[in-house]
Amino acid sequence: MNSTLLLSIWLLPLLLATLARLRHAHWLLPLATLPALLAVAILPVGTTVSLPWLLLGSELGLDETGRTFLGFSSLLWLIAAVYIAGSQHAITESGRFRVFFLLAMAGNLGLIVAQDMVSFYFGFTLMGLSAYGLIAPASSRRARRAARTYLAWTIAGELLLFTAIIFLAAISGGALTFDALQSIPRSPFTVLLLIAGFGIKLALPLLHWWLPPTYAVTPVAAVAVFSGVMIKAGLLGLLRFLPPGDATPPDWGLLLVLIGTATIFFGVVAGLLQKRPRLLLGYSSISKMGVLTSGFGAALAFPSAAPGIVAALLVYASHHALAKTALFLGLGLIECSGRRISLLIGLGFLAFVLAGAPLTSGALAKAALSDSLSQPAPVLVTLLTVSTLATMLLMVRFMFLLWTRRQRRILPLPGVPLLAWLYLVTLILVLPFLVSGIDRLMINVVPVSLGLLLGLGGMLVGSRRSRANVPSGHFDL
Amino acid sequence: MTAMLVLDILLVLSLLSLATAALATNDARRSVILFMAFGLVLALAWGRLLAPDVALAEAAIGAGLSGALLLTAVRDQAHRALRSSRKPVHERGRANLRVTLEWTVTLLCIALAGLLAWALAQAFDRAPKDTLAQAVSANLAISGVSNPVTAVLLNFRAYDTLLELAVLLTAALGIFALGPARPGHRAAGPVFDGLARWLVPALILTAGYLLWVGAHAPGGAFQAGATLAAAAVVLRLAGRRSVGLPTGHTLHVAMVAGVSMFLAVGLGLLVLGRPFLGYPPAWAGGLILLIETAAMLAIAATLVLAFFGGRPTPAPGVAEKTS
Amino acid sequence: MNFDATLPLLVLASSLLPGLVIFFLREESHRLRTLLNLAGAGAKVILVGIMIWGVFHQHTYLTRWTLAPGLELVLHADTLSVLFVSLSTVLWLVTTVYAIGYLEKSPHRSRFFGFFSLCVSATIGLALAGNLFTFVIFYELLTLATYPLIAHRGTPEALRSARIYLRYTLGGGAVLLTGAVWLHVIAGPNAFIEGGVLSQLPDEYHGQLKAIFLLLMIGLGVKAALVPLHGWLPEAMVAPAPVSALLHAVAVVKAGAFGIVRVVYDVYGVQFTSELGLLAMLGVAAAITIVYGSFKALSQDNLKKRLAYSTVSQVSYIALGTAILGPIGTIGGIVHLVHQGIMKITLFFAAGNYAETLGIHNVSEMNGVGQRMPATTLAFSIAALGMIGIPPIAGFISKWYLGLGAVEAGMAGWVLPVLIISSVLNAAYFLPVLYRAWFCRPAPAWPAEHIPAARYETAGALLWPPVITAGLALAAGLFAAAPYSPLEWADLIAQREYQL
Amino acid sequence: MAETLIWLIAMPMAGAVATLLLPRQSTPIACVTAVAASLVAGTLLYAVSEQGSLSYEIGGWSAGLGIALRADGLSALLLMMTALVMLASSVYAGTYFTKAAARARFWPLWLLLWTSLNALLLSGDLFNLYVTLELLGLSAVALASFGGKFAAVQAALRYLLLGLLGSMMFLAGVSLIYAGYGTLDLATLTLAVEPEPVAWTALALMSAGLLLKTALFPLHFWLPPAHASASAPVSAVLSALVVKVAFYLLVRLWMDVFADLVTPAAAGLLGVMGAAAILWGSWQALRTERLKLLAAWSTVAQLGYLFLFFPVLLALPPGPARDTAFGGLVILALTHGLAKAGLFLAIGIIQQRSGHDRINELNGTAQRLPATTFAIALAGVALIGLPPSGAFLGKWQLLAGSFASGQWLWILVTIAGSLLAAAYIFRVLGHAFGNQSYPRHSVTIAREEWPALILTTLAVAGLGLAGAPVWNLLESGA
Amino acid sequence: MLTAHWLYGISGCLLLALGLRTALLHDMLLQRLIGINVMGAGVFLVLITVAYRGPGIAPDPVLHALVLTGIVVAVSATALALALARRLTAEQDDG
Repeated sequence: MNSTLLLSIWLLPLLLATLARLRHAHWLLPLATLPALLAVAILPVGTTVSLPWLLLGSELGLDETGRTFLGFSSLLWLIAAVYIAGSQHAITESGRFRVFFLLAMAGNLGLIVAQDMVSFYFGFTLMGLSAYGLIAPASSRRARRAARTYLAWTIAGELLLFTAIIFLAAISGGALTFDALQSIPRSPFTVLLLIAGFGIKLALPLLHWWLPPTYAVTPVAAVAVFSGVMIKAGLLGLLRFLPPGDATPPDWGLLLVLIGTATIFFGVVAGLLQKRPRLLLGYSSISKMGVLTSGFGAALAFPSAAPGIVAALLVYASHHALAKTALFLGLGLIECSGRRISLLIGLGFLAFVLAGAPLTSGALAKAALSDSLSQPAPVLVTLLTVSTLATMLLMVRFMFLLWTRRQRRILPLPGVPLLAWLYLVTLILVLPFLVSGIDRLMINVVPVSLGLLLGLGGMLVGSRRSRANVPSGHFDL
Repeated sequence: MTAMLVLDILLVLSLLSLATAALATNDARRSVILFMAFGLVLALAWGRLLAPDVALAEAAIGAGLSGALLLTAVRDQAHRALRSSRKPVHERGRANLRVTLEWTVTLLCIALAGLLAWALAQAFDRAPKDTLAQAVSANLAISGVSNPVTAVLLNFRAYDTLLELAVLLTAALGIFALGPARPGHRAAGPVFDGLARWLVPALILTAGYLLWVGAHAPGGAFQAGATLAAAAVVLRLAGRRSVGLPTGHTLHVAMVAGVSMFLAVGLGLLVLGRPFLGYPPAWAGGLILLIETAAMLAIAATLVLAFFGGRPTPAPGVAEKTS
Repeated sequence: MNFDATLPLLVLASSLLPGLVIFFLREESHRLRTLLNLAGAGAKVILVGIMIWGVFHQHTYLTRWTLAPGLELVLHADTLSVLFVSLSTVLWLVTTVYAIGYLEKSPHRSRFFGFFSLCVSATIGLALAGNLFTFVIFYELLTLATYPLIAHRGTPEALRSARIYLRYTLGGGAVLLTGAVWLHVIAGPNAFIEGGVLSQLPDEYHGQLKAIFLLLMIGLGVKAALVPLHGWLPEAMVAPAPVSALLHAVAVVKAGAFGIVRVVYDVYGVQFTSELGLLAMLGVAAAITIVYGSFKALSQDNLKKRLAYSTVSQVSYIALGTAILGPIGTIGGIVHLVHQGIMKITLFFAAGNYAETLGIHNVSEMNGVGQRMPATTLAFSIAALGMIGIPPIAGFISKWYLGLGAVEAGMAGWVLPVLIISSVLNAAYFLPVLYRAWFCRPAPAWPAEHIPAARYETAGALLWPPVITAGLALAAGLFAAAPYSPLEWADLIAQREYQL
Repeated sequence: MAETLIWLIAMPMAGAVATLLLPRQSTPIACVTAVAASLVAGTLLYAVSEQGSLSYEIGGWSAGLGIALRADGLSALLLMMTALVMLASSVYAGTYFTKAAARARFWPLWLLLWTSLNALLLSGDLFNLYVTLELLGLSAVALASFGGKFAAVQAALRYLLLGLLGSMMFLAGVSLIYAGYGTLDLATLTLAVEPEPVAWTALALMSAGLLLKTALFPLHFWLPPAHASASAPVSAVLSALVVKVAFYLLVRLWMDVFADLVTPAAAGLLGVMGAAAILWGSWQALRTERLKLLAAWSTVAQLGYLFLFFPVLLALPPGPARDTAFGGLVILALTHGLAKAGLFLAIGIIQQRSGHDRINELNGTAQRLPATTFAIALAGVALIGLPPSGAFLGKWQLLAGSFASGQWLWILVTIAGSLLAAAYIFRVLGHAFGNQSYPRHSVTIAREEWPALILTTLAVAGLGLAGAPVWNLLESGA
Repeated sequence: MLTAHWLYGISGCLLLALGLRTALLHDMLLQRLIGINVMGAGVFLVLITVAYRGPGIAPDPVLHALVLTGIVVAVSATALALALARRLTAEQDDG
């Protein structure tokens, strides 16, 4: 029973993908997430299934990390699926888009429950390549170029990963499960390959070139899952392949911390220079991935504190996933039906959430991370605070862009997508209170306010002058 | 001894000079006549070397019939055949090549002659190996004939002779297959005609005699056949169209007479439980004569056919008969 | 003769006899011809099934026939031969169905199917060859049986490429023959024995053995399309699609690769080859070929030509695996023998379908063909992705083992870059095709629509073969670790080879 | 059993007589004779394989005084090949010559040729060999000129003159032998002969004559026109058998009778000439415009291979190694005989159907005659030496022997020759493909097409796959 | 060894060489044919010389028989050659 459920997490989307070209197959999309949701709900942590005949001998299972990832991922896939099913966008209407959506979903959910390298790689690849279809390359020349860039980087990432896996398998003497690999020392070269491979997915600076053009052209619901869910596969990969402990030399942790720090500020600075809200959100994601990377680096660097840091990272990742998806879906609603004050209010809230304003899930995530880091690396806590401020700046800019957005005409809001969005926003609103006490949510007051003020001030100054006009999709230093 | 030596030297010198002359001249007719003379001298040489059977055959066939054949060919301009195939010598380079070739071949031929002579000298220097000749004389008594050459030809090595007749037959058939013969010679003058009238019967008689005598003295089927053929040649020269040769089917019978008689005897003996061509000593003489007679017919028919150079055509209207 | 001694002969005869009969069939009697073809193919599948079971259970199937003193025709089923035989048998069945559909109403079908069967018989003989002499015989027979298939259409281009094919393969055959004879002279009958026997020869022969190895590799390399001996393969793409499928997947190219595997493992012994320093040489040749083939494929607009260059590149994976010392690399090379076969045959079937149904020959004409022929295009896509090495398709398994084997053998330094570069290039020449097929808008009219879209997108006999083989390619990867999968079988071969 | 030897000679000879005497029934008589003679050849082959070599003393006179016929494995095999080729060509010739009169003139010569072939292969006497050579030469010439076309007659005349030259050289050698050893019987001679000038010179003279007859380069020039201008069945027999039996005689002399005399240098000379023949013959075959000339030049080349065996055989130590290689020589000769005969017969059909034999204009005809084209292909396989033909086994042995004795040149030549052969064969076969309408049946004219097909199949599958008995026969009939 | 052996033997060899040279080099058919015949005569001379045992001693009959056979064979061949030649010239004249 358990094994069937685990299996159907990725098998059902795959099977439904074969039907997705049928005419009224919109509603298959949400259906496909059900096994995953069910699994999160009922499967005990530690459930594993061995499938020795599958691939090179597969193992599926649900551990704590996986469960968290599966939780927010399946939820967000569901919401995105409902959003798509209800929207009337020309591209997302097409059977082809549905097929790729389901394939990417299968890959994403599959890699989460994979407990061996090959299955993980399968899921990772399936997700990465299917996402190409979500970019809808045929819709315009720009889209085609963006899709090509995306594909090139994805394949590069996968090959790096492949090489790394090969090396790991060679060292382990054929063992492929993460369990068995736990304590096997990673060679520096392997670590480098893994960081690079997952770094592409995480869009770390210099490995991020695929992201802006892709976000610029992809249908918004797809960008939502890109940015909210799929990008997190990079983090999961790091957690799976470089488990903090004896296996990875701590020096690499420091390096990752540095990279992460750079990423945080790179994301913010680049984001601030964007004219299009989508791109701004995209760079914001990069920045947030910097946070996750730094945190992960800290976990590597301080193996003793690793369990706590990892737990905090999971909270942070979930928070970001929900908030970022909601932001994109909201943006999508504005894009398709015009700027409305109600939508702006919702988005404003989400902007605060993302920045980590008090009483939001952002604050919760920040608190968790700060707590886990305060002991081993207090300097990182300071960094987090600065990052909060920067994110707030970015969010102010985001709202400003929305506010000044050229208005064409107002169209009626599509019902189902709106409901899906509202549901998500509500969830974000409520969730921190369900999980934690209010006292823990009362942090970040200073940096958020400071960021808000600075941002508003900057806007006032900036609106007087023609701003540095960075063409969307490209970032010129 | 010295007289003999002088004769030998004369014979040898004339042989060599006649051959050289025959081969050196570019005039075909002259060449043939010199060759015929060469044949006659050669027959003398055979006689000198105690080979009368061969001398007879050479005289009749080698010199006589071959000469007649060659002469007819010259008359028919046949010697021109193949000539056109070699390109005329124009260019200097080609001419030089030709000269080089000629010298090379000549030297090679001289070397060959030297080698052969040297090897022959070596062979002569050994003790003569007479085993075979002795075997012949030892078995002569049961061979059915007393002429050892005939014994070898028609008994000991009869198989060779059978094949030889087959060679003759093949040549005849080959000529046959080429098409009809050319028209005969114009009728000669009355003088030649008269000559032919008595020459032909004489030749036929001679042939019969040679055949008969072959059993114990020089002579035999070949010489007889050749003589018979000579008779026909004379008739032909006299203008007789088919010179009494049968045409069509009967001619076939005559042509294969030798081979078929040989085969019949050989296979008959085989069927009777003896070896192929293994005559019982008592019948040997008779059987040999039988075979020789058939062989003579075949030889004659074939040689005449060869002289005609093709299938004899039946005479239109006029029946021609020898006198 | 007991059954065990006759079985190899029966497997051979099940295609040879129908082939010979077909030559003399009347052109119109296609029903009888089809029956004979399918009966032969079916019988072969059954016989090979028995053989697989038997070899797994350590049965010895051996047919011997003396041709001359010291020269025996030996048909012997060992694990390696069974692998190749099964591949050829299954793909032959599929290809026969396809060819029947493809050549409907074209002239000279008796001749075609006659040689078609001969071609497969030669391949089977080659797979079952128990010594180098037998191998050489069937290797040359294969050349002969294939020539008429390439020249089949009789157009000037067909004749030209058939001539080029002959020039290469007969030349290669002569070199192979020379090497084989030489080896026979210094080492006797050269039976294929796991682990090889030549290492027992005294040291003074090592120089000669190296030269012989070079000769053998050149001879085999022609069919295996090792650069620079590959020139015939892209030219041969003028042949009808079933023939291309046969050339690239079942018979010719495979024969060369299989021969390389045989020589290295069962004549020289991989350990001994490595000691002679020959393995590295082979590896470098394979590596160059892999990269070169991929580069050339990039610039081909003609679909079949692109696929042909892809074959040049892909088949050398087998040689590469052979050149990697150690069981893992061996598995990688050998399993790719099967995997490349099923994937490449799918690609050629699909290409044939495009040509036969819509008159599409070039990549540039393929816009939107995925909408018109989704099943074919899906099959094509699966195979193409497999070629790139995307999991869970068969090609991934091959690359996995090759990479792993290289790392274990300490050859990662150059093998992995080659694998990576090749995968990148594979992606670069296959993905644009997929993009056109699936994402682009179709042109207003197809170049020449021969078969209208009715119930299926094309004729049934054309549609099912690629679908089936694509399924096989998927299954071979997805269920790689399942019993009797190609991978498991390759594992068994490696175990027996290395006496694990 | 020894009577089979004489029947092998008497039977075709009797057939010749009978066809001449009964011209109207000549075709059935010839066919019956052919079948019967083939059966006798088969019987002989069987007898030799069972009892070893056979001999028969004609007239009951012991060898020396009389003439003995002998058959060992080698001659029995060549006799069988002769029988097969002659039988198939006879069946073919029965329909090839459409006019009854032509047939009636053809059969006696044809059967006499057969007689001479058998007689030569069986003869155990040097002078008798001379007579058989002459019979062979004359019947071959008569047949080559048969039909009387200008080119054929011209080539035949040249052929005759050179054949006569050859015979005379041979006879000169024979006379030396008699002068030196006082015997003509081969068996006696084998024991008596010693390495000395008489024997050397005699062997040189006889060999020179035979080389001319077997057309070894550079004495080959007469062959292509003669073989190419004769009628198809005749060409088949000339190329397959007539040159082959002269070669047989060379082998008999060099490997058997005068084996003690042969020096590596002499064998090497033959090898070099053979190599030149292979390369030059193949090159000419590649260049020629006409199919029959191609086949004829191919004969020149193929004979070259046979001569390559001489230096190789001599370099191998006597015993199994040399015997095995010798078997290779024999099987190569047999394969070439069958295949070349089949090739000429097939070409004859094409020539009759299209009225010409220009290679570049063959398209339609080749496609309308699939069985004939297939026969040409099979013959090609044998000529190239591809498996599974007998020639493959032969060339394998040639290469193996060359490797074993370190004679690298022959290896290169063999390979190069094979590739050239492939080039000229496939130049022809390319024309078999196209879109000419396919006939209803593969075999369109049974009586003409089957002989070629059967001969070539025998050369390819028969000798290639069931060739092992050849070695056994050579061993048991040694 | 007898003087006759010397004399006739050597002339036999010379005749053979002479005939061979002509047969190989001469342009005209007739001379080539005569050359071959001379060559044959040379061989026959050698044979008969070998058979010769000296005055008064019976010579070897076998060789005599061989020469007889040889002569007939030679004339057959000559006849066939001439017939072929005539056929050729006839065609040349006609054409």
